Amino acid sequence: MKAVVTVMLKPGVLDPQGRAIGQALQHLGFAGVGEVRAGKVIELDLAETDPARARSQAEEMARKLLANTVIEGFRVDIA
Amino acid sequence: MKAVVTVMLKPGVLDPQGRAIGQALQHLGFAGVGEVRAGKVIELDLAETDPARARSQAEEMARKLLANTVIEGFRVDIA
Amino acid sequence: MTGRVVDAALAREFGLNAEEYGRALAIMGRLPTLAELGIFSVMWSEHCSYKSSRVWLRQLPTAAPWVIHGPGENAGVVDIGDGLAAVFKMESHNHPSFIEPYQGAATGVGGILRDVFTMGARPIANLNALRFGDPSHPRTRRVVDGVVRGIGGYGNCVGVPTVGGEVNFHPAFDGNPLVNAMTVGIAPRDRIFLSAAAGIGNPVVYVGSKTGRDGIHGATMASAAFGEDSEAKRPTVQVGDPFTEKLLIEACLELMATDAIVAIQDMGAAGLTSSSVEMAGKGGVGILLDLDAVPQREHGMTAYEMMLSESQERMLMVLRPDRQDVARAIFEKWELDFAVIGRLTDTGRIVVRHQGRIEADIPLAPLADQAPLYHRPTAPPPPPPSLGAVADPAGLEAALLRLIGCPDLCSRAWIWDQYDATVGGQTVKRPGAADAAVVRIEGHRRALALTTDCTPRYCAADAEAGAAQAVAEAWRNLTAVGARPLAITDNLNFGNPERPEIMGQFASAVAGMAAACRALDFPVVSGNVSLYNETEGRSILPTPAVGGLGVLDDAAQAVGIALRPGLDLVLIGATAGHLGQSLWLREIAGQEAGSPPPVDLAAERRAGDFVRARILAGAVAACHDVSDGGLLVAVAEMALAGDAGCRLEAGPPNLPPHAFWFGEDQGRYVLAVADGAALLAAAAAAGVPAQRIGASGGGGLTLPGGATISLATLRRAHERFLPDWLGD
Amino acid sequence: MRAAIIVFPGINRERDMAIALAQSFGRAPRMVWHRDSDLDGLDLVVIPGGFSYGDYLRCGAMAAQSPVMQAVRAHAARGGYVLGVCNGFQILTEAGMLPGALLRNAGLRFVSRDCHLRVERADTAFTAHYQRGAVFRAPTAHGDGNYFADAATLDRLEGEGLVALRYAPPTGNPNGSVRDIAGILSPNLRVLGLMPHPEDLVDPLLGGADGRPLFDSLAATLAA
Ligand SMILES: Nc1ncnc2c1ncn2[C@@H]1O[C@H](COP(=O)(O)OP(=O)(O)O)[C@@H](O)[C@H]1O
Ligand SMILES: [Mg+2]
Repeated sequence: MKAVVTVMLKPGVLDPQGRAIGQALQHLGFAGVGEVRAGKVIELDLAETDPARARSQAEEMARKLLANTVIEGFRVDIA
Repeated sequence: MKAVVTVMLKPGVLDPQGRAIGQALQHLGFAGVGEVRAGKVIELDLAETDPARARSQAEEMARKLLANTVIEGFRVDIA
Repeated sequence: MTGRVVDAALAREFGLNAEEYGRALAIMGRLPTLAELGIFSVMWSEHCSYKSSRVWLRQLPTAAPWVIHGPGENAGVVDIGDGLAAVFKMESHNHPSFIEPYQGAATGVGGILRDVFTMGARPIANLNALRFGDPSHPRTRRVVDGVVRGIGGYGNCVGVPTVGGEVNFHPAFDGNPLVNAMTVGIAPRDRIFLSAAAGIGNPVVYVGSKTGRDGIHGATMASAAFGEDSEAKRPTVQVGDPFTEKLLIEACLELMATDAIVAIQDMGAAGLTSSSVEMAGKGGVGILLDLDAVPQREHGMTAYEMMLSESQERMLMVLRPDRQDVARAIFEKWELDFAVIGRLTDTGRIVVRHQGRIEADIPLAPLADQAPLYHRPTAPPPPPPSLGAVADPAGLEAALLRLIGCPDLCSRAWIWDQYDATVGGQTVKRPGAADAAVVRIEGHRRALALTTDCTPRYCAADAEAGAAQAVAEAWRNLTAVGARPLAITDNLNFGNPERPEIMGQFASAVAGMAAACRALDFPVVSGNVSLYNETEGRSILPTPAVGGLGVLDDAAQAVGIALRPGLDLVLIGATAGHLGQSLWLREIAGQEAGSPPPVDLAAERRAGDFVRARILAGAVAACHDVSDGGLLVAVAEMALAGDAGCRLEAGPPNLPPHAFWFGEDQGRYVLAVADGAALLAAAAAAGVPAQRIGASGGGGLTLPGGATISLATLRRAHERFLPDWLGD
Repeated sequence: MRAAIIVFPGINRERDMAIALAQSFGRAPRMVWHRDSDLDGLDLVVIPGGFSYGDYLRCGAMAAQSPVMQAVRAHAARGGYVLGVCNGFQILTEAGMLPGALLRNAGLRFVSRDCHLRVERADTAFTAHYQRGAVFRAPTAHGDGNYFADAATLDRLEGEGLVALRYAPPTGNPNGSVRDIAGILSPNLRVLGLMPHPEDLVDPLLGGADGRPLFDSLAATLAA
């Protein structure tokens, strides 16, 4: 199975990269861009074939390594 | 509308980060992890309310700024 | 690609002309396979064969008693005393840095590091010589930002301090920036590793990263001019992995402390092909490669692809068979790939096997001996546009403030603040502190002085004088910190060699360099040639960049440019007020005209030897050579570096003030000394021109006319440009 | 007194640290490869700067999961001293041995220049040879040094006096760290994490010796 772990900074943690991207988009002439948040995505090929078990594996990986839960939240998608 | 731009290295381009994450997961005792690819995700709040137009806006932003199309590909999801 | 028929048309696509293809056919006596054609094309590319430049490079002096290995090895090696050798080289990554500035620059740093540690040296310093397009060109910003991030990104991560370099801007680089990276390493002088393979039957071992389809035909790309289709060449971009490089450095140095290695060679341009061909060729042996054993990152790679891949962070070694396990254990400890992929043979041929088939079988001697060598036509460069007397439209104060803020003279702090200059804990003079970087050798008093220099606008006006000037300036910069100049590496960046006027520039530049190297006892021990630097028919300014290396027996003797109060300022060297090709002329009078300042090599040497002796005698508090921008700019830089003001006296009555203060006459230094009279007396005794120009003190720069510019005003003018232009 | 430096793959300031420690301690520290987890009998464990695992994913994240960190934790639990500099600080926060996290620099660029640090307390093993309130200079070299913690954590740190060093004028805060925090202590004052590199300023020849008192403090404390 493929698991996609998306890691974003928690609300309330300053995201200078997101802000810089927002400003750059504005300079490039894109109007109507509100908040921009930047995060990471990690795609994993898992040997596990059961979606529920794959999800819980990926969640554990995220908790242990892929995300720093002091500052980041994460979401797992199974495909 | 919210647009989510996912930026990944093109297939075949070396992904040192993904490789290192894969090795770290292995050292942590996670078995059955195949290829790991690391990418970026950028969430944009767009004023645009038409999904098709929002998508094409986000695609243009990705081509112009968010992705380095020399080595990266991207995908846009509209929510 | 796999299904392609090998014929003259395909050969042309690979960069071989009809004559070269014919020669390959004759050597093979049959139609080459795709892999064989690939091997011929990269080995005979300009990048690997130096086919246009080799006949000229022979003119460069390469020997001196302290030279251990000159050109011909991965890097040059000089004896620096204490049983140590310095290993250094400079290399270009111009084309890749234009296509993808971050990765292009980063992999450039990675490549030059490998050239140095492959010889057994621990890298202790990086420098970078950069030429960018006009700041107002829409693409320049992105290139500068990416290149600087890439150099920092790679160098900072591998933990080699980036201690120096240079930056110029000119519209001639709009479509073709120059990124020349230099690495310096230190090795025990009797433990230098070379690439000549030996020992029939010895295993050929691959270490480092896995092979992917990266940068196939990068070497041929570096040998072709850019046209409209440069976008289409993009998939050849390689991604650098500095973490793996760091592991590779440590693992190789650990292995080099044993007796396991017979020969070693980095896989640079044209990867497995050039490393295996060169190792076997230099050793006069044959080599058998079994590509099934090559660690691979992608599925279904063909022999052609594996032989031409430019995947980074890989090395090829020949090991003693009885030490294979020692070596394997070291690379496994560092979690790097280690694979025996072949052995040396007595056939004199390179034989490549893949999936039960012979994919290539080429005799090595003719591949090397019959490589093309061109005496390309040269056209003499046109005489530089003449320059009459130029009136001063601005006055000293306004001109100084404009000059020290212009792109070519403004503070480079925005750049070097992104480079880790202190890692290693041995950096004595960081960027901006002195004319050359000074890095002590761990556990010794001894230190190296390092610099890169070239003034492309001088070379464009007169390639011979300009190239001599580049060598002289490097020598002068080393001298100005108190170092004994030992040797140079070079990076000859030129346009399309098939154009006689470009080849004329090249030939003149080599002649100028050779003369200066000879006069200054400053041999060339390594280098790199980068041709075809042109976009849509527009050539870069000829840029023979020089990387100089010198030695100080005691790091504590090094002096910097920072002024302190209470000193006399003395100008060493003669001033004729030469304004041709000066920055004052370009920035203030709006002309790029005239001949560059002439270099009097005998006077250069006399002045330099005198200055060095005074520094080593402990009589000099600060020293700065006079170069771009002239005397007043040099003094302003000293004042800013030390945060100390000074009061300047009037120049000689026979020269217009702007010519005296902004002329770029060569062979000059400003010295700050406690006892100006003693210095003047010593100079007179040595037959070296010297004159007092003022004294330090106060909070501003007081011009001869009486006007004072506060240091704060000077600093604002000097430091504003790059941050304003590039953000933050 | 016995000190060791932990070497993770990609660490690159271990030699600088060894020189600084040897200068103050009069003997060279032991270099411990990250897979050897024997830290018995040590007084001080140092995690130096660099790019462990290439800074991939997050700085320090992978090193923090390394088996040797169990031994470092045990060493700290025994009351041993731990110093984490730059990447070492990042590793200590990732391992949960110090609170908070180090985010990308606010300016989004690598910062390599000298900064000034104010000593917030001089009654610790790390700072005893400085005066309280003194300002000293130290090089920085990091891309992710922007200290962050939630308000409750910050208030606790301040309330318990666990902020050891703050960025100070004239150079000020180089990375956007909350409340100018450059270094923090564990509640027992025996674990210090800081971003700048005092170990790179311990020799007047290299531009100053402002960082030396930190190592002299440690040497004096551990000798006592
Ligand atoms: N301009 C030059 N001056 C002196 N030596 C040169 C010059 N250009 C190349 N060389 C020498 O030729 C050899 C081959 O150079 P190069 O192909 O760039 O090395 P590598 O194979 O490591 O990339 C090296 O030993 C190099 O030092
Ligand atoms: Mg080489």
